[in-house]
Amino acid sequence: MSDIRKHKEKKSFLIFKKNSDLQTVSLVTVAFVIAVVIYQLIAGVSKNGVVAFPSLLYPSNILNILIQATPVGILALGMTAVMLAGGIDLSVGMMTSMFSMFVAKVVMHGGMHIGWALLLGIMICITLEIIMGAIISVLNVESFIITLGGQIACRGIGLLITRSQEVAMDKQHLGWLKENLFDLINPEGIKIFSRKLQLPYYVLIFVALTIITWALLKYTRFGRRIYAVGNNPQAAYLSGINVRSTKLLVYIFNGLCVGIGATTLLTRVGTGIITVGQNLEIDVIAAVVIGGVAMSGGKGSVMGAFIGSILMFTISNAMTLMGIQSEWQYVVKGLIIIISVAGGALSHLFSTRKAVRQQKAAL
Amino acid sequence: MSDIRKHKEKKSFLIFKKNSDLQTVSLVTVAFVIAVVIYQLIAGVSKNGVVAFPSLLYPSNILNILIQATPVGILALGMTAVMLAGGIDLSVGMMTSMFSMFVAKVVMHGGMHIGWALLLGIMICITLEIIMGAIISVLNVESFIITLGGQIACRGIGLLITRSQEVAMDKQHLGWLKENLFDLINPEGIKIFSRKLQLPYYVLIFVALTIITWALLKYTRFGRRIYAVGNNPQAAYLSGINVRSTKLLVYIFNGLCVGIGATTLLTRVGTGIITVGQNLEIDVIAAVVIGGVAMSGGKGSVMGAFIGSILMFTISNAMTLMGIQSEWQYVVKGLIIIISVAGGALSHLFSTRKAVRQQKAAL
Amino acid sequence: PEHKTIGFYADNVDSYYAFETDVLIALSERDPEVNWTIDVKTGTGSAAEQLNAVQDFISAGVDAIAVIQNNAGTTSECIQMAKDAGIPYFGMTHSFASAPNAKDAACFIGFDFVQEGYYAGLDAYNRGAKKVVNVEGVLGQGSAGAQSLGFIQAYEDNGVELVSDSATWAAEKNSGMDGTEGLSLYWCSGGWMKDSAKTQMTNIISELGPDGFDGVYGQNDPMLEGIIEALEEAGLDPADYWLGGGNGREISWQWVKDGIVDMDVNQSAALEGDALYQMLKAYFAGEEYRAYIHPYLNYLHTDNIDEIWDSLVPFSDLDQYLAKRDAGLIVYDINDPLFTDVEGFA
Amino acid sequence: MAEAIFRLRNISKTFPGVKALSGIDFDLCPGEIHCICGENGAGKSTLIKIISGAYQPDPGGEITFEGKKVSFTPRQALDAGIQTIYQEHNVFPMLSVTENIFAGLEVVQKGIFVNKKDMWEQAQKALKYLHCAFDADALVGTLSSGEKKLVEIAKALVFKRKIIILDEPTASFSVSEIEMLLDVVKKVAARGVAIAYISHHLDEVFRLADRITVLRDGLLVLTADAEDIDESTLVSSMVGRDVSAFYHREFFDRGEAALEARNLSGNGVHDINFTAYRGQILGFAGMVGSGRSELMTLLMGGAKKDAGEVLVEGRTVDFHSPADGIRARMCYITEDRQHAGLFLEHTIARNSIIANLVNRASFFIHLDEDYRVGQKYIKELRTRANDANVVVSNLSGGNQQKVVLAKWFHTNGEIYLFDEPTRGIDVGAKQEIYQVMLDLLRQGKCIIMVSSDMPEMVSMADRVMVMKNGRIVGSLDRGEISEENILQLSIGGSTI
Ligand SMILES: Nc1ncnc2c1ncn2[C@@H]1O[C@H](COP(=O)(O)OP(=O)(O)OP(=O)(O)O)[C@@H](O)[C@H]1O
Ligand SMILES: Nc1ncnc2c1ncn2[C@@H]1O[C@H](COP(=O)(O)OP(=O)(O)OP(=O)(O)O)[C@@H](O)[C@H]1O
Ligand SMILES: [Mg+2]
Ligand SMILES: [Mg+2]
Repeated sequence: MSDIRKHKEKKSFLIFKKNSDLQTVSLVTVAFVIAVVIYQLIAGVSKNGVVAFPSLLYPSNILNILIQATPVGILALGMTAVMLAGGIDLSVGMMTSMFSMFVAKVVMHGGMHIGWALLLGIMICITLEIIMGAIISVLNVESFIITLGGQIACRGIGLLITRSQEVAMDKQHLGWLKENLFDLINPEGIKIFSRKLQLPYYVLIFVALTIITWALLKYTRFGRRIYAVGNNPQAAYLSGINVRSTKLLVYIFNGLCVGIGATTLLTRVGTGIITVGQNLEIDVIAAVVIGGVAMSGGKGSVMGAFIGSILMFTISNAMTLMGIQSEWQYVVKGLIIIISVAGGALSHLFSTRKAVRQQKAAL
Repeated sequence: MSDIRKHKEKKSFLIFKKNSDLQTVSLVTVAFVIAVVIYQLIAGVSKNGVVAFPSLLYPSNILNILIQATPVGILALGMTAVMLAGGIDLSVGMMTSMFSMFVAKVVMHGGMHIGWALLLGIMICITLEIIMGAIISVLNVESFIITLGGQIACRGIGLLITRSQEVAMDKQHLGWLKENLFDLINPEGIKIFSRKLQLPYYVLIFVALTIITWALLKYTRFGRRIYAVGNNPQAAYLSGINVRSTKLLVYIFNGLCVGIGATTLLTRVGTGIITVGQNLEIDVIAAVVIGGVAMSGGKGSVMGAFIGSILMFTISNAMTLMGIQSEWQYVVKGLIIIISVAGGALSHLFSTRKAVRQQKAAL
Repeated sequence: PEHKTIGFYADNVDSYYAFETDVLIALSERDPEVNWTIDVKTGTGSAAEQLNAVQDFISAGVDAIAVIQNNAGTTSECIQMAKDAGIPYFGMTHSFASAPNAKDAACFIGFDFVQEGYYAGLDAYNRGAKKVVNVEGVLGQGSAGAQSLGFIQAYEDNGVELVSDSATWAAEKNSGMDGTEGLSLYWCSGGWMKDSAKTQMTNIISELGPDGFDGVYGQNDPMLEGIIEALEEAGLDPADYWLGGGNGREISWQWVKDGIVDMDVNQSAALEGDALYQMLKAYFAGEEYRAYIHPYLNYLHTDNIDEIWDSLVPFSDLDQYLAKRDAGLIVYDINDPLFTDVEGFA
Repeated sequence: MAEAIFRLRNISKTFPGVKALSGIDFDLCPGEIHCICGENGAGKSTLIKIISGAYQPDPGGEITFEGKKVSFTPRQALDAGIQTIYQEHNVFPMLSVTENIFAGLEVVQKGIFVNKKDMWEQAQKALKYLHCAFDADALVGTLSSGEKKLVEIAKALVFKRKIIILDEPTASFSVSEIEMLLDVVKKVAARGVAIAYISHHLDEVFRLADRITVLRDGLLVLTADAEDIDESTLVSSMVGRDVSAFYHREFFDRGEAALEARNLSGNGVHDINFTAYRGQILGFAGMVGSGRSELMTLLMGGAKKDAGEVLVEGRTVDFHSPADGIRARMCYITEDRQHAGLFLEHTIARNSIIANLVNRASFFIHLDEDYRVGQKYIKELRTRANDANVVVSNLSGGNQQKVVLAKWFHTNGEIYLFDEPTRGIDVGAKQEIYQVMLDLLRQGKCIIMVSSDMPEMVSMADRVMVMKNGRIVGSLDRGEISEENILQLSIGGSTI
């Protein structure tokens, strides 16, 4: 018992070490939101002379950000697992495109039932990830380049499926996934600040999947093994961990996430087209790394990746709300990515120094 | 003396270890070329009934491949240095775009002399690389994410420079760089197989730069230190190598390569536009890694990257020559990337086993 | 006048889209009767970005949303969102006629890409081209496919025997130079970009040889420029081949005049921007307006170039456009019959 | 004695959570061998890292080199003629031996180009001087732990140095290498080089030292000439109590056969036959590279066997991976803790439970339980760490080794393969580990111990197998075990 109490006490001293990355991304997010809110308040007063509630914080807008972040967020869950195990997956964007083209094609031109099509699509994603994962884990080669090959091949497969055409889907096929939860409460829709609140089912999938992944990584044997394999595969092997199958399972899990994420994206977009997932992997990896997952593996958390994806979309959302040109949006987004990573390293440096200084003073 | 002889003898035992990557990429390239040539011969006979010289091997076509590979090849030189030092640079594509937009803008709208514009553009590339390199080396953070931020920011800067417009350049500005060397011999042009031979000056820049980089990495102190830093930065620091400045210098060198590579690309394209360098970094990294440079740093060579870039462009060239649809081109390209890396690992595995077996037999 | 905010989204960075925006902004700024702020947001060519942008515009409370779309399916979603929020949705450039709720949009203004391809096909047919390299835009993009379709239709309508009917051929394509006596095509994609088109063309010349083709269709002018360079660098004379383009930028007027290129189709984004300006103005004033229209295409070729030179619509020079507009050299009024109604939307 | 070439005055070093050194004074004189002793975590490595410039001391202290006040980076220290061989490996695995030796100190000709031939010849010379069995072209990644150490030592010989610092250089050496190294160190010192030498082997210390400095808990306990000090004073000043270097162990009755190998071949070893019994320690002795670690890896299932049989509890087993070994209740305490034993970025708690995951039935993990496990072994093994949430990379070498032990003890195995169990462990803690090993025997468990530490082998093993070139060349029963006998067998008359 006393051990546990001690454990709780000691934790606070070490918190900067263990959670600094999660802290950094949270801090950057909060700082960014505060800055935007202040700007909106000032701009509102100077324009209309009255204090107006900042539109960034409208409940409807917060829900919007969540909606927009859903596909990237779901993909980020799988990517987190892959990167914790020391790998990376560049193919997820094009695999998403391929998935959307496949599902749209078989449903619209093949007459398949949407449920079967989605299931089959997810299985294809998992299969492709198994192939790549097997090559990576058995031959022990760079995941970067294998999945880069996968990316390019997926683009080709997707284009072949629809013969480079785009295939639009009908509303009824995926409409049920984006029904508004608030409509259940009030079929007229609920409005706050005269903006209708939107909360499609698929956002719930995102939230649920985040919690599941979080628990999986933190509280299960499998999760532990992922961290161990990412940190030191050799030691992991000698500690009785099946490094190959752990890596393989991680890619399978990633394939599942890609399938589900692609489903939500297809639901939003409504069309199977090659551009659906273009450059998506960059957003996903950025979200994961901003969230504190080390590129070298073994370090980071799902919650970081979750906040990371939210941050990415908060940036574009806020910049649009403020009416800032999109050219500047890129500059700001780039700088924020750099700042959150560099800032994390800096704050780590400073907190270490500070701890040393405090200790000296205490002695 | 006897020591030296022993040294020579022993080398053969180790050769598979030290050069296997260069061997793999050369092997894949040769195998690919042979396969295409055979296909072309058979297709030629079955179509026209006569054996025709395969168009892949037309001197004019080989020069074409070299021309097409030039910008990626030059960027691959800088990327090789960066990756050998254990880093990566995702910003090179967008930096190329930004460079082209900057040069086109100041020359066409600002009236600057092209020479000054190029010089200034190269300096800007170097400056941006210095900033990123400094953050990476001083704070010791993931180069992946810092340069990803740089990529996004460069896109914004480029778009701001031209206000999202494209700026076409006049022929006279960069025409001198693409003058045909064969025209010096015969102003009428030299034709083989009734195809005119092309060899613009900028290809010579590529070849010269490759040789310089090769010597730099292989035979200079700076080059050897890059390998050490990439292999084990901690040990390098304790061995008295200035890890930070080595990394920084590598990024500076990369900035120079980006500037020169972007110049050749701008010469080819003739227009400053954001799409000039879009996704270029993927081609560049693929070429470097196919060429045998380890993502983890410390292993690989410039020659591998050189052959890697040639291979990448030989693939698209050959596929077009064979009249294969571009959808299939993606699939084949993806597979070849996977095969050359997986094949490298496999052959390494086998040759190790073989060496062990031979040794056993010898005992 | 009352202040209005317009959220303007363009799918990608593109000089065509940018010029459209510039014309819209320039016209609104010099018009004392309107007081608009135009928030321009540019994507990177992905559908989700379009959705996000529209959603963000709704959050920001804009008075109108104008979008150059990624694809029709996504646009259908966007129209629904805008409708729910009570904000008018103006769509430009790429057709979303296939969207079931297309008529809920406040406008569609965009060129007829099939028609554009048709002009090229017609010209090629008239000049006897039979083995044509077709350099498409981005693989899988609707407008690229439409141009190819129009090109084949022109041959079909002139009674040339084809491998299959035009719609099938355009969807299936073929590999290598293949087709009938009347028309063979070599399909490739230059992704709308000069350098890719040049690379493709260089490789194709290697393969086919100088006599393996007699025409090249570059679906926009940057690709056409790459094609011309590839021909020249291979020691071939562009004048020996039928060359046709899309876009009809200023540079290609000169090519046509100089006989380097046989034809092009003048399809300036300025007309779209101008039309959008007129529609927005009418919408805010509560007036009726023609909501679903194609701007007119100017088919220019070596025979008519001198005739129509003055009435060609500038493609990138804003001042020249405004000057020509003020001088009455070009037709810009959306009520002019040169602007045609979109089929099924009159 | 000559004037001190290097002087530390009032040097302190603080890490977050630990004060590693406080107020240390330390001198090095030309030609002297100055040994530094102390328990694990006493601050020895930290001290030498301050000398070598790898760490900057807290402000307030003073460092002088050749009479001048200095503040070194590793580069400046090297340029000043100070070469350090650190406790942990400091090599470039993907580079050759030559490139390793000359990294950062390349020989340059004609302005900018490196002189490969010259460097290769110098490297080759140094390797020969150290009797290395590999040559200067070998990739360092393929060398064994001890061979890597030799490469690092070769580095110190190639250049003319004023000060050479060795932090536990012999930890992965066997007797003949140790002899050779002590010899080399003495010769070098005789040339006027100042040498700082850290070792937990007190016999080495007494054979080498001119002066001895003892650290305890970051404080300087004593500095004295070697003549003025005897072993028991040294040990008691290190540990604060009396312990003997030779451990007088209890013996237990031989139990049943637990692990047996019959004509076992594979992974570089051939025709291995032995039987290990419960309640006994079976030792494996031999020279560096004799294949002992390879044999352990093979037994555990970490490599494929080519021929022969392994029997656990009398039943033939066929392991495909170490996981199978763990399931058969075997434990493998690897020799290279950084590379093969630990998850350096993870906490002690996480490291402690990882190997037992295989045996855990539950899919879920309880964080508090993990923490308790970590704490339990910190206490039992007397690990110097604040608590089980400390990240392992912040521990001293010996304490890291204790975490490796914790990881395996927690699996509660029946057969223990200890590969260099006390490498880098101080005298006091060694006793504790021996105690733990005896406790295991008392519970009727079986231990196989690979060790290059002769006294350890002699005092702990019930029976010793001696290996050479991947084969067992002889075995010694309890009465026959002595340093001379082991040495004779492992050299075996024939040339190496
Ligand atoms: N980088 C670091 N960060 C935090 N604490 C450290 C660090 N390096 C060492 N320490 C702590 O400083 C103390 C002294 O460590 P040091 O490595 O000098 O011990 P040592 O005497 O060399 O021990 P050993 O014999 O085990 O090698 C230990 O308590 C260790 O945990
Ligand atoms: N990965 C590898 N590739 C090639 N050779 C290796 C590899 N690992 C070890 N060796 C070689 O195998 C031989 C036996 O090494 P091993 O580690 O088993 O020796 P050991 O008796 O345990 O010695 P030590 O006490 O140094 O650990 C050595 O000569 C070593 O160079
Ligand atoms: Mg130490
Ligand atoms: Mg060993």
